[in-house]
Amino acid sequence: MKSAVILFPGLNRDRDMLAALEKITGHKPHAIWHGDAELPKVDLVVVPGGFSYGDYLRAGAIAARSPALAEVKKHADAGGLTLGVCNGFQILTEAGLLPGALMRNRDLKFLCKTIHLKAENTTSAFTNQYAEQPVFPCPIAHHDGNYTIDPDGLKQLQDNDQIAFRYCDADGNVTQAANPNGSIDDIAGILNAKGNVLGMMPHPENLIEKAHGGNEGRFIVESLVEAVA
Amino acid sequence: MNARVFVTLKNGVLDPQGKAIEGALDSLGFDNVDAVRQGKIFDLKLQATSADEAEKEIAKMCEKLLANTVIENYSIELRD
Amino acid sequence: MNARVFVTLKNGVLDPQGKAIEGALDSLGFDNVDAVRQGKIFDLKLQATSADEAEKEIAKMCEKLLANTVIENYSIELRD
Amino acid sequence: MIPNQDVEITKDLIAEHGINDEEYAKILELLGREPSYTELGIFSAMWNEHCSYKSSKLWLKTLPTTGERVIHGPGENAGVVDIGDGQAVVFKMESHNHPSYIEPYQGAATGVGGILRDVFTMGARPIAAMNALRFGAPSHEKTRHLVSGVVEGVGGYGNSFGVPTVGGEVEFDPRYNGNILVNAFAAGLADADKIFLCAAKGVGLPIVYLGAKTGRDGVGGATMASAEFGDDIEEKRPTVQVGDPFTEKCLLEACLELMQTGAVIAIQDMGAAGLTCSAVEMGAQGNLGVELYLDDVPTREENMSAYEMMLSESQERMLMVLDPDKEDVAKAIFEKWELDFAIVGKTTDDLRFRVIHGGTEVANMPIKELGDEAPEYDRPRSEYPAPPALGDIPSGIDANQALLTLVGNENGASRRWVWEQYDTLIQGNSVQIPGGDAGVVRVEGADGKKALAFSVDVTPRYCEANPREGGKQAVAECWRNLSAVGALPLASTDNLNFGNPEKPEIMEQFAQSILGIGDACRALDFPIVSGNVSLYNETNGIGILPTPAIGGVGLMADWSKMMTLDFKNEGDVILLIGKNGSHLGQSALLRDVVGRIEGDAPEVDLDEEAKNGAFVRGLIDDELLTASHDLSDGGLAVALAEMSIKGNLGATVEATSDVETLFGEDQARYCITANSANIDSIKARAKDLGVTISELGTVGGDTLKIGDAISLKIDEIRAAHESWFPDFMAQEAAE
Ligand SMILES: Nc1ncnc2c1ncn2[C@@H]1O[C@H](COP(=O)(O)OP(=O)(O)O)[C@@H](O)[C@H]1O
Ligand SMILES: [Mg+2]
Repeated sequence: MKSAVILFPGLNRDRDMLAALEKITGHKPHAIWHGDAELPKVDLVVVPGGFSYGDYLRAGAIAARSPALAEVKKHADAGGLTLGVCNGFQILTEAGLLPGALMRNRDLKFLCKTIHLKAENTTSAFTNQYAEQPVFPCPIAHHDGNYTIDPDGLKQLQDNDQIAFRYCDADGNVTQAANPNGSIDDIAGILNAKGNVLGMMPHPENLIEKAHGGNEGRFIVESLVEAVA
Repeated sequence: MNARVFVTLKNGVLDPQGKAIEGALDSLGFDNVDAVRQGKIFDLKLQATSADEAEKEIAKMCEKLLANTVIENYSIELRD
Repeated sequence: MNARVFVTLKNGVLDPQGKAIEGALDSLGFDNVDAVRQGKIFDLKLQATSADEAEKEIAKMCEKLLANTVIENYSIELRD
Repeated sequence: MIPNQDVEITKDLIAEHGINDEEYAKILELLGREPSYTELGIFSAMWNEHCSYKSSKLWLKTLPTTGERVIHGPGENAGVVDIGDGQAVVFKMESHNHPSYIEPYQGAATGVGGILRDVFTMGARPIAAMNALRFGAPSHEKTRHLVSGVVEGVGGYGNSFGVPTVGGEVEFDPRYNGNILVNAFAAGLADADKIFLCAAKGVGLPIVYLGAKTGRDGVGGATMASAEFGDDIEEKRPTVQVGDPFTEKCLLEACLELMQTGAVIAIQDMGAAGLTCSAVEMGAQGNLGVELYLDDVPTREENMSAYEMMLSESQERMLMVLDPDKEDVAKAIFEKWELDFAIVGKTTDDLRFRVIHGGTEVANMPIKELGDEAPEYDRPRSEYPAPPALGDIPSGIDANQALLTLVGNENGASRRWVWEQYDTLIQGNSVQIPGGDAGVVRVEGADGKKALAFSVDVTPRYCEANPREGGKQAVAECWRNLSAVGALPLASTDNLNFGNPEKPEIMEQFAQSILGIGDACRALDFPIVSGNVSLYNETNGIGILPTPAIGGVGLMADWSKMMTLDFKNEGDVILLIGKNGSHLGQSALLRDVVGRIEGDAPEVDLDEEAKNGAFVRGLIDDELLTASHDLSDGGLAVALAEMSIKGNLGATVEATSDVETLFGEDQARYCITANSANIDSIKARAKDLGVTISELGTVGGDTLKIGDAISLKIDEIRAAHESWFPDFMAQEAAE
């Protein structure tokens, strides 16, 4: 599978993502500097985590308006697989590739810890490898992960099976207490209506090998490898 | 020309910062506060030949960048 | 009673946000913007028997919580 | 003759610049005339305590700073230590105490920014950060606000910049009520043969300014950091600097990219006293003169005077000497990262420091003397008072209650509330995050197994009681924490926080602490390769506890052998390495349970430290252990409790139940666990090496039982341990 990672100044989990993609797919992903407009022909485009433009104004807002994002949008509109993690998720929502918005965490603090996720949709190109083991621990590290959307939008996400991941406890119970940031309906990640764009706050790229204490983060990319095979 | 842009959350959008401040004010003994909503202002210095032009230009900036119109409203105040 | 509190950075204090927004506006083609400074607003709903009392009370809130008076100034606008 | 910019150099003005009569006489002698206002500012910046180390230099010289692996010791932006495979670790620790008291968020944030800059200026990509924080009593009116702001500031900067925070310390004591301590540590990874230094080389080469624009931030900041606080502290506020981690991240990437091209001849970050210190150091260290053209300096405010530009402490700025042939390459990189840059000067061969502004020369001074011939004092010292003798320990202390207090009060409780606000995982190499004895990160670019361990430690109450032993203990504890995870301690950095050195007893405290640090570093082969001194931490005459924080770095060949402190398996055998507890002077038990601060600090037997540490590392390397933890505050009982909480497993320990055994803070000790099959060989090895070892009991169940004194459900201990911090901070707004 060929992939590309878009780089903006201020992103800082780009190296994590590049390394993870290489380890999982066996191919070096393209690292695309935002100013170098053209996007190569790839199966997957990833917008990684960090603090693009310092997260000044709003998280992801400035990167979302860049020409590079217009290219990503073209790729996604044409059905290309697109993944946004953390700041990448924020950028994709700001750019309108995914619905809703990410606001300051409920407790207003940056939070880095290992939480539990439940894959709610286990049929999408991104999540089908979670069918057997939908509940897994996963790290989060963010300040603005409090997902919000209007009631109609939420209903659409629910009805269309667009909720990819929810926060849960170790036993898979989706509860308020297991929700680290106050996001609506305990949402940790969503798909677009067509299912070719995934945005998520947790960091699967930091969960791919023994040194990370688990490898469940691989499943997303492994699902994709299978999907494009 | 100087202008001030106000960006506030739409009604009904949850405001975690406002809520936290409300709680904090309450525990500081300001129990006469019923509600707090937090917003942003941008003070702009810009070149424009007329107020009208400035206002139009700033509205474009708001639509394109300064406000996330999914959750936020904006308003513009020209100052001089 | 409704009030709006404006919190802005003191002159000379670096505003990284404003700087980044300025850059972003520029690359979006808004090259007529010379400077941007970002600030906050708080819209308060509070109980007060008089404007005077409200203003005094809000000033206290600003000093204690809403503004970081080391680097920020505040002003208060009573609305109704 | 330099025109004096219409500012008369009066006695008061000189005094306001912290320059005494003797120093002013030296200035007159060096210049052969009266200084201009700008020159006076430059002298005050270069010669204040913060930049010149005038009170401490004499003592710092006694520290061991060399070793087989040391590539660069003190004197550079950070220390550089060889870690094999052509790689080096670059690290340093620095304080931002005074600014953090005035504006906790920005003070702490810019402190983190400063130390990161020190590290990447040398060509190293930052891979780990730590922070050692000290606050006043929890009940003090400012404490919560300061804790909340400092922690948010540390996180706000480090998280955005993208470095994992892997460890630190947080302590509360009323002696820090008026002077909190914010010490930030950073380490980076570089190629050992590609270290960049600040000494300029070559005459007539352009000096390039890179990074953020210059504002009036922190004008007078370095001077403030060297003065005692008084009640007029409010007036000092306008000097607050605001950090911009985004710009710093761009600066990091731009610098590393630029260094790859071979364009950088010399580089220096602008820290305290910004342009002044960096330009002078570049010239003085390179035996060259420097000429600066202030009209070309990118500024963000109008009408800045030469004085303000020279003393501005605006953050995220660098100065470099570039290879003129590579100017275009450099320009492309700066533009890619959207950083301000300008040629603001050149190197000269006349050893003068010249500053030109608005067409006039506003400073012309001898550059070597400014840097190297700063005043140096052998400040008077007086005999250090012995601590009050240790009185009788009351009988009938409820050990269960005492243990709950010690793991659940302000100084014993879990720091989770703090470290969860820090990104501990970024870069994907954190194999041990905060909560253990040391933070451990995997080293990229090697065989995938190599790792580095980090710890920062000091026990200020020991230093106050007995500065020499306290200094030794700080080093020993740091070294022990590294050993406990299985890392070979390589080298260390110090951050010496003390009160007013003009008081003879403080000066003696300072000197003795350094001697103790030196003793321990020599004995443990743990040289000091960088450091920072923060003096005058006093408010209204009340000084802080002496706090010489030691940050250490250790090397691990294979991180998969790394030890953690949590109990792992039912049935594992628990062993104590080192002697049985006996020392209660200055212990946590005495302070927090009995309510007295008495007695001498525990003695540090450095031979025993070295022996026991090597023994533990050997066991870990041979994969004989299942857990290991060093003993420190609260002694054996607290260590066992921590191992239980983290492993969610109890233990049954047949120790005698006297308070000395349970809570004594004797040094050079570890608690380890191993599979019962390995116990005989472990004991045999101990015997061969002359290591004191004793079998304590076994891991298992849901209760921690120690002798007949302690029996507590793990859930109860954990609740005490985990609740203090969030409960305390939840009242943040309520005060
Ligand atoms: N400010 C901080 N930032 C990150 N980690 C911290 C901080 N303060 C304490 N910790 C972590 O909490 C744990 C307990 O700290 P401490 O009791 O000082 O450890 P030790 O006794 O081993 O030196 C350690 O893992 C330490 O790294
Ligand atoms: Mg320890």
